[in-house]
Amino acid sequence: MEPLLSIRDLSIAYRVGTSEMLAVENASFDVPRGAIVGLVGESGCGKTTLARSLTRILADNARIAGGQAVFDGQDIMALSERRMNALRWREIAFIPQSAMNSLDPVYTVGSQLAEVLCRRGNLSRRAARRRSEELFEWVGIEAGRLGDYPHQFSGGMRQRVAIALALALDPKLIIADEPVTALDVIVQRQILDQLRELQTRLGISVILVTHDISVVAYVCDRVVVMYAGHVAEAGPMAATLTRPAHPYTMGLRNAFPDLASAGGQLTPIEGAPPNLLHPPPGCRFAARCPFAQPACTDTVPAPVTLDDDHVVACHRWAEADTLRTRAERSETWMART
Amino acid sequence: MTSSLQTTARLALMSAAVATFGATVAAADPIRRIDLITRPQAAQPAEFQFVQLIAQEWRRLGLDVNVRVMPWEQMSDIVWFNRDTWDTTAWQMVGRPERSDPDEIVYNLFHSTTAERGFNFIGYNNPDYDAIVEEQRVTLDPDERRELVRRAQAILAADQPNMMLAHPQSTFAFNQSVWNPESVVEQGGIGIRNTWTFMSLEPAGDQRSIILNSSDNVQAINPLYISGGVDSWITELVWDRLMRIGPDGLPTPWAATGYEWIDDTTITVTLRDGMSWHDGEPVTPEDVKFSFEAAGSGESPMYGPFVTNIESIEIDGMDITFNLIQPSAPFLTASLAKINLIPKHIWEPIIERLADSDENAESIQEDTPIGSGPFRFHSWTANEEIVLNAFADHFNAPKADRWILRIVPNVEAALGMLRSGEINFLADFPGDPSVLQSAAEQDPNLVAVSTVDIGFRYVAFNHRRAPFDDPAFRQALSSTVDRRMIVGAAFRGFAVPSNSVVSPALEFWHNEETGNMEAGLDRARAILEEAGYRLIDGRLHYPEGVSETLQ
Amino acid sequence: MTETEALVRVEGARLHYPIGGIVSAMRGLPSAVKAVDGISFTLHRGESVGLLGESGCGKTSTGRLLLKLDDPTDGHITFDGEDITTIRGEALRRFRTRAQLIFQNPFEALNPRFTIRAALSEPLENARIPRAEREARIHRVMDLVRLPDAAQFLDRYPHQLSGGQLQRIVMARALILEPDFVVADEPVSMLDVSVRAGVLNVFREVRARMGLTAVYISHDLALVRYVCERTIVMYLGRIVEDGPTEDLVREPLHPYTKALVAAVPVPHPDQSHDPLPIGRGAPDPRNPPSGCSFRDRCPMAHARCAVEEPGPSRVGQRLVHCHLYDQADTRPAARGTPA
Amino acid sequence: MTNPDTPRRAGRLRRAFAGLRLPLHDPLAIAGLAIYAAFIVIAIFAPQIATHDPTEILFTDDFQLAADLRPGEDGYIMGTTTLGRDVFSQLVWGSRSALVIGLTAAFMVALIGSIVGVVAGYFGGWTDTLLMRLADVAFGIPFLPFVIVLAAFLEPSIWNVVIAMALILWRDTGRVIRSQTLTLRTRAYVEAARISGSSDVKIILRHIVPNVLPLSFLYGSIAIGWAILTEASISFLGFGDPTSISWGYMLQDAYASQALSKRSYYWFVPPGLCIILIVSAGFFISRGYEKILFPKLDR
Amino acid sequence: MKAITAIGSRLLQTLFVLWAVVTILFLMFRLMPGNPMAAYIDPNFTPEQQDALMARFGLDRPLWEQYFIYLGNLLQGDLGESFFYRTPVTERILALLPNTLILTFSSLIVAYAFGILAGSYLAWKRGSRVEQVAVPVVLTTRAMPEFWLGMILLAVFSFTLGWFPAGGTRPPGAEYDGYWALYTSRDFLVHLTLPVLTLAIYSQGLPLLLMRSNMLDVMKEDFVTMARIKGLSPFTVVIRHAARNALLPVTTSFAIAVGYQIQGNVVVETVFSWPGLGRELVRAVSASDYPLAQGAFLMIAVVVILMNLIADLLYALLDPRVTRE
Repeated sequence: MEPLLSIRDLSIAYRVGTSEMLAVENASFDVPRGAIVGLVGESGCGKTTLARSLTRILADNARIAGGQAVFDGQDIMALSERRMNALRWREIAFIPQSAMNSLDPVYTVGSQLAEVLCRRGNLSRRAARRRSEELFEWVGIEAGRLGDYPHQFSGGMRQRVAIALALALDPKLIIADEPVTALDVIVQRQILDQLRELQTRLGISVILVTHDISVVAYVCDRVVVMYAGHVAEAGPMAATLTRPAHPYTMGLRNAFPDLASAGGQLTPIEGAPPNLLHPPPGCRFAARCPFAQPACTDTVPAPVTLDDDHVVACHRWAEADTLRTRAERSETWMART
Repeated sequence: MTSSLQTTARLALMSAAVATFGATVAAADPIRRIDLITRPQAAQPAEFQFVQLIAQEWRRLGLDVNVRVMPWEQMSDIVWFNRDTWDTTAWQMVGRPERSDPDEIVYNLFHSTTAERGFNFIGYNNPDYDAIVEEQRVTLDPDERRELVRRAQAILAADQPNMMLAHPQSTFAFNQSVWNPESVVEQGGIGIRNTWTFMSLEPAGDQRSIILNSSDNVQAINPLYISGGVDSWITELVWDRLMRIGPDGLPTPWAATGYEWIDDTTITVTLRDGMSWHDGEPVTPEDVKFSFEAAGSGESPMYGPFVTNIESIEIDGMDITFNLIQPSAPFLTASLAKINLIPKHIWEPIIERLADSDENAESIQEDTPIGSGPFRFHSWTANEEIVLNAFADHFNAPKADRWILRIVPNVEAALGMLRSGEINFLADFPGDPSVLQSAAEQDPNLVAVSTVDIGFRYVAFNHRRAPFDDPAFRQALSSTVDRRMIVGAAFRGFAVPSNSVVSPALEFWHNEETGNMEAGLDRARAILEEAGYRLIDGRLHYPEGVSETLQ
Repeated sequence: MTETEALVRVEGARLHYPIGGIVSAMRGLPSAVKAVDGISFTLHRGESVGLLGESGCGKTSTGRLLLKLDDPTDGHITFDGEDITTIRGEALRRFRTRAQLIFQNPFEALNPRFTIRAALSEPLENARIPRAEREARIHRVMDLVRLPDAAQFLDRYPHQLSGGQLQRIVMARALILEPDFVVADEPVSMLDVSVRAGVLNVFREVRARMGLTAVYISHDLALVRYVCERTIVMYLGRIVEDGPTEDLVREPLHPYTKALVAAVPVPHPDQSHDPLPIGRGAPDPRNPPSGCSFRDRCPMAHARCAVEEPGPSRVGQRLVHCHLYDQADTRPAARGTPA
Repeated sequence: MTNPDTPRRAGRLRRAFAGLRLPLHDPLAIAGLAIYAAFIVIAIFAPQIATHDPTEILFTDDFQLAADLRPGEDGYIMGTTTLGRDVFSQLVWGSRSALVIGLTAAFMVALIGSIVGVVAGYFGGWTDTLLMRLADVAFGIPFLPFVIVLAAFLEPSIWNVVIAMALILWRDTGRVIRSQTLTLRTRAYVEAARISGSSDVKIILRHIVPNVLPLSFLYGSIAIGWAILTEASISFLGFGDPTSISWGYMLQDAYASQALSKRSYYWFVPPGLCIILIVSAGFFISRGYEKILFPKLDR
Repeated sequence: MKAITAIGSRLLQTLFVLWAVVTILFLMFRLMPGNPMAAYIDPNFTPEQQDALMARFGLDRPLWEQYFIYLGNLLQGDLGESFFYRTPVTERILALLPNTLILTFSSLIVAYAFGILAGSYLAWKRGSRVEQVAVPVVLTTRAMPEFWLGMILLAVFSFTLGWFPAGGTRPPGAEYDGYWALYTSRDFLVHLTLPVLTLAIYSQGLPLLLMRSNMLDVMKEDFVTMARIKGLSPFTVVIRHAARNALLPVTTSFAIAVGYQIQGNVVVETVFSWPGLGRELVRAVSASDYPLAQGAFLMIAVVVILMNLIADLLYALLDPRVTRE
């Protein structure tokens, strides 16, 4: 089946002073219909920028520097602003990281729902009210709280409101930008369950931006790993997490404490991501990679498709299995410090 | 004359003159630093200016002069209430119609009995002078009295108790397309803004309201309270008096048809027939008698002094007889032309009520003040305007319909209003009179009239303190600056140089021989040298043997 | 273990923040948020204890009490036998050299105006360490936190370093006076995943090497498990469970701990998606329920929970504050310290 | 997405001007500073620049008062006043009063406000309550009427304005600096200093004060304007000090002498422009500090 | 519930400030140098008369006794008797207060209407040439001495062009049926124009700059970005979300501005011969009319304090985050 969204060679640039820097460079991946795709990476890797670019609402100093994002047959990067606006929220909705800041503090949540339903969904006030009640029921909030102001909700409840808001116009795609990061584990789990349940029921596609591999592991069907503006690896969640092909993904697994497996030493990836104003010429991870070869610092690796839609951008993709074994040992990563 | 002024000015312009007199021998005290008090420029530009000028010249005599600028309250506290601690101060006597009789000036200001608490705040004490001014009070023959007043002026000229400077001119303007200029009356020593003008102003066109300005607020409209200067414009229009000061400065019968001295202490006046109060009640001799009694009742402390000389009042038909305690030459001016006639039926209950309270009549503000004058009270909008309507039943009914007083604190705006027609009579102009003059020259509709004032400006010396107890020293200081220069620099020419407290506007009383004193730095230095003062190292010292007497 | 080995004892500590004013007091409204509401525990020398709980549970407030950054509204805290709630002056200064904090956010814990050297010198100045000795100590502590080429950092400003480096500097500053006791308040939560492990490893290493007594405050059970042998779980200002970390992870006793353990996500595709054994809703610190503060979310709450606040019950090496484990015979023992 | 280069350069610049923390990156603020520099030069060299003693009563060659001369007439650059003083010299000397009043008042306001704010914010408790209730009271006192009453009771002096500002206007600075201090106090690095055993005084001087300084300067630069405008208003209302030449005094003098009716714009307009110039220069500088403090606001 | 207690303690605070200001005022006027009655004791008075006058105004009693009498009278709305007018101060002040309030409010309404619109516009046009020029110009308007501006407006629009009268609230001798008829008349409007213009030119800067920077702030808020992501029209985004939020502090600043303006009116009332409280205060102070000066001062202070209170309450009223808890 044709993917709902197909991103090809997408680049997004920020103007910093007089120069420009590519926060996202030549990113490509697909979002299948009815799937949750996890977009994962460290802060500053470009995952949020990329996700936001799909609404075409970017920061003032940012611009789309190239590439396409074909959504349901049309390239949303090439659409006129008018047609793009028609798409927003009706087709592509958004769940922000902090619903506290994303809900207008001076209106009740009910009226913010009604605003979207009436102005964008062309519903009558009465129909909007009914729909609001339905949405609140879906996300598990009493309809009576429609008259409350955002600050009267707890963090988790606000996030549920944000989900309700995103579902309002039956979109095909929801972009969720770190929707549970600010929440406590218990609430986080409950919200993820809710999201998953609704997504499955309504058959929506979701791009879930997160820095937390556990979250990806818990809800996602597919995962896209980003590093310093590049897509390092993308593929089905289970395959990618159990058999990572990119050294960065391998490293991440070691750096992460895991409640399920007992004990063991954690291993950090030493160093820090490169400064994107002056990116290194080759693989962006080369400087921190224990397996880097001369070619890695010279040329940017092209994405290679392994089996089962598993794509990796690494010069040593062919050796992935051996590297993975070596990567499981801490000494491999400590050697470089 | 011009040349001597030029000399003075040239000297004034020269940088500190080299000491030319006095030998530097014995060790006498230097003269201490001398204070010269003035009010702020904002309040009194001319005063501030002449004080600067005088201080500048005194310093050239070798004096250390400290100009102290302070508001009126502090100035009056130091000068008027404490009396002992000041040296010299700028001072002013304002012109009022009653001051057309010289008694208030020559007696009150200089008689030794008023030195303690009264008007003689400078502490002048001259027994000869006391005798003369006491005598003029009880001398009823005008010519004899005139001689005494002139002699008093001569003594003052010799003693120089004050440094007399000038009688300023009052300048007022009106719009002659609104008011027939013929109908404007110029009152001697007062100017064209006076009761007579307001009664006789004749409309030249459709505008029948006299619209005039004041920069001060109206304080009270009360016949038993001498409040602000502006208030007196209103009281004089709303209430009649037995006599009024005429345009010539002399008392003329008004509500009285005439008066007759029966003897030195008895005077009979005849009340005009057919007068009525603004509420329609007739004006009776009982009302007149009540008016004088109310003034003396103690509930009107400010009017009290003007009736203390009255022993009793008798009524016979329309005749009212005043029996005085002692003969009084200024009685006509200071009492008969001073006391407002008030309706007994309104004020008697008020005075009775006040007798038992700690308030007095000064705090009574009637909602609609009732008098018998040529204008009747109509409305009062706080800080904005007062409207009086013409009282058609008056024996001298005004020709205008209304008299509207606008409160305009912004002087420049007042002038603008006169030009634009928002007001048609500029009754108060504390600004630069030359502006008014040139405005009148530019606009053919505007007429500006300047009149020499009864009031005067001077620098007072404190006779209680050395060195001002020395007439020679006072003479010298007084003669330092030519008065014509002061008139030019401080009053922009709108004043008359003067050496007498009796204004030249009061031609009858003024002693023209006091004339213009010879003045200039040379003259001052000569006087000082003659009296033994010496200049040592640029600093003026007392004569030998005299030492500073202050502690 | 014996009493002498106890370094820190907390007895019935409460910390209430006032809210509202005179008027609200007159109207009989709650006048305080009970951030910490009567907790007792003992820290033994060389022990590493995790303080675990959701935001608003009072774990950070407890940490502040331990370091005398706040004084308890009620109760006592003794450090090495001395009641720190009342110390001042010289005694306080001495305490400050022995108890240190590792901050949550390394980007804020260093004054941006000062170089790293200045930041590290500040405690040394305050402890009146002679100038000559300072540089050597700075280098020593930099080695300790695995920033061996100190020279390249010391003259830099905080904004010129990465988060991982900064957090090690923050640790270095806490350790430079060689304290006995360290509180670490979520020290890696602001860091990227790839560098967290480095900081955690340094923490573990240093603790072992210096024999530090440490409290590690976190909401993340996996992290706590990595660095602490004992864990205290808090909920709404109270302790719900206290015991060896491994036991707690393997077999949580308190219903809240159970939910917490179940909720922790793991980075593996194969994991349980069962609904959590806990009701919806969030704790409200301003209006905690009566009795057991967890009862409104507890799937096993019964009538008694609403009226009676559960005391500690000993189960094995653990203390559980829940009526489910409330057996008369264990109660007296529960008052003691876990053996 | 940090960029290590820009902050490094900015850091060096910041250190170079650490003492003054001048807002040198904002064109408007630079314009303000330039205006100040110009007026400071004029004030310092006033005796050399001015052609006359500003209080001297001047006379013409034919010994008349040199009153209301037009610019250029008799060599008076900007003409003379009605009382025969040289307008140009008064304008030049006026810069001294303006700077003295403005700067001392600003200094007092910033100093008192900062001390109150830092002390209240840092120590909290009853100190805070007391100081902030004091600030409430200061907020309840209408400023201009207060200055008027003060000026009327004391002998007229330019210092009345300064005293009044010191007594009243610290309130705004105090409140803002207090809340700034409150946030600073909870900053991790301030806590860190406390834990490392730093004394309160040391923490205040090392960690708090440098951070509130720009805020003090911001309020100080606004206070300069307030002081000069207030002095002008007070002079206009007749409570000014006529012995010291200020622009406010000049305006009052011109107003009292009906300069507008005389069309003596050369007398009435320049002092007003000077006031506008120097006061808005203060505002310009304050915007520079605003940008230091709230960099997100503008860019 | 919480809102009510907050309002309660705010009211208590207001009462405290009122008391403190009253006390400061009392002390200020009693402890200043000079004989308070110097200007009103006629030299012709006998010592007994002078003493009687002092006694009449209670100035012969010990200070603390005067203070309690003063407080007691104040509670009954009695501000004493004016030395100058010899009539109750309260009466006088109440006659003048409406004029001052109407001047203050009309100028602020004009200033805020303009300032809010222009401020939003400038925020919208951020970075443009218009904005770069406008900001310094606006700052400059706040640097103008008000009387200077007033005099120049007067010279141009009244003296030279003759479009507006030079002062007062109404034409000479005009009469109206009460305040309302006056305030709604065309005459009044014509007289009001220049003083309002003067004050408004000075006051528009505050709402303008405030609105502009608030808008810039709010435009960066997540919920504005969200509104755009929701595909709402730019108008909805700017007006319904950005402006509505940016207006909050501007609205409360209005109340505070009333307090500031009412003190500043002193000067403009003099320039335009406006019969207001400020002018009366200046006159009373220069004439040493202490009871009246004190009363006028107090009345202005009360307005200032009330407006500070209203600003806080208004904030609570308009911002749901404060009220609905």
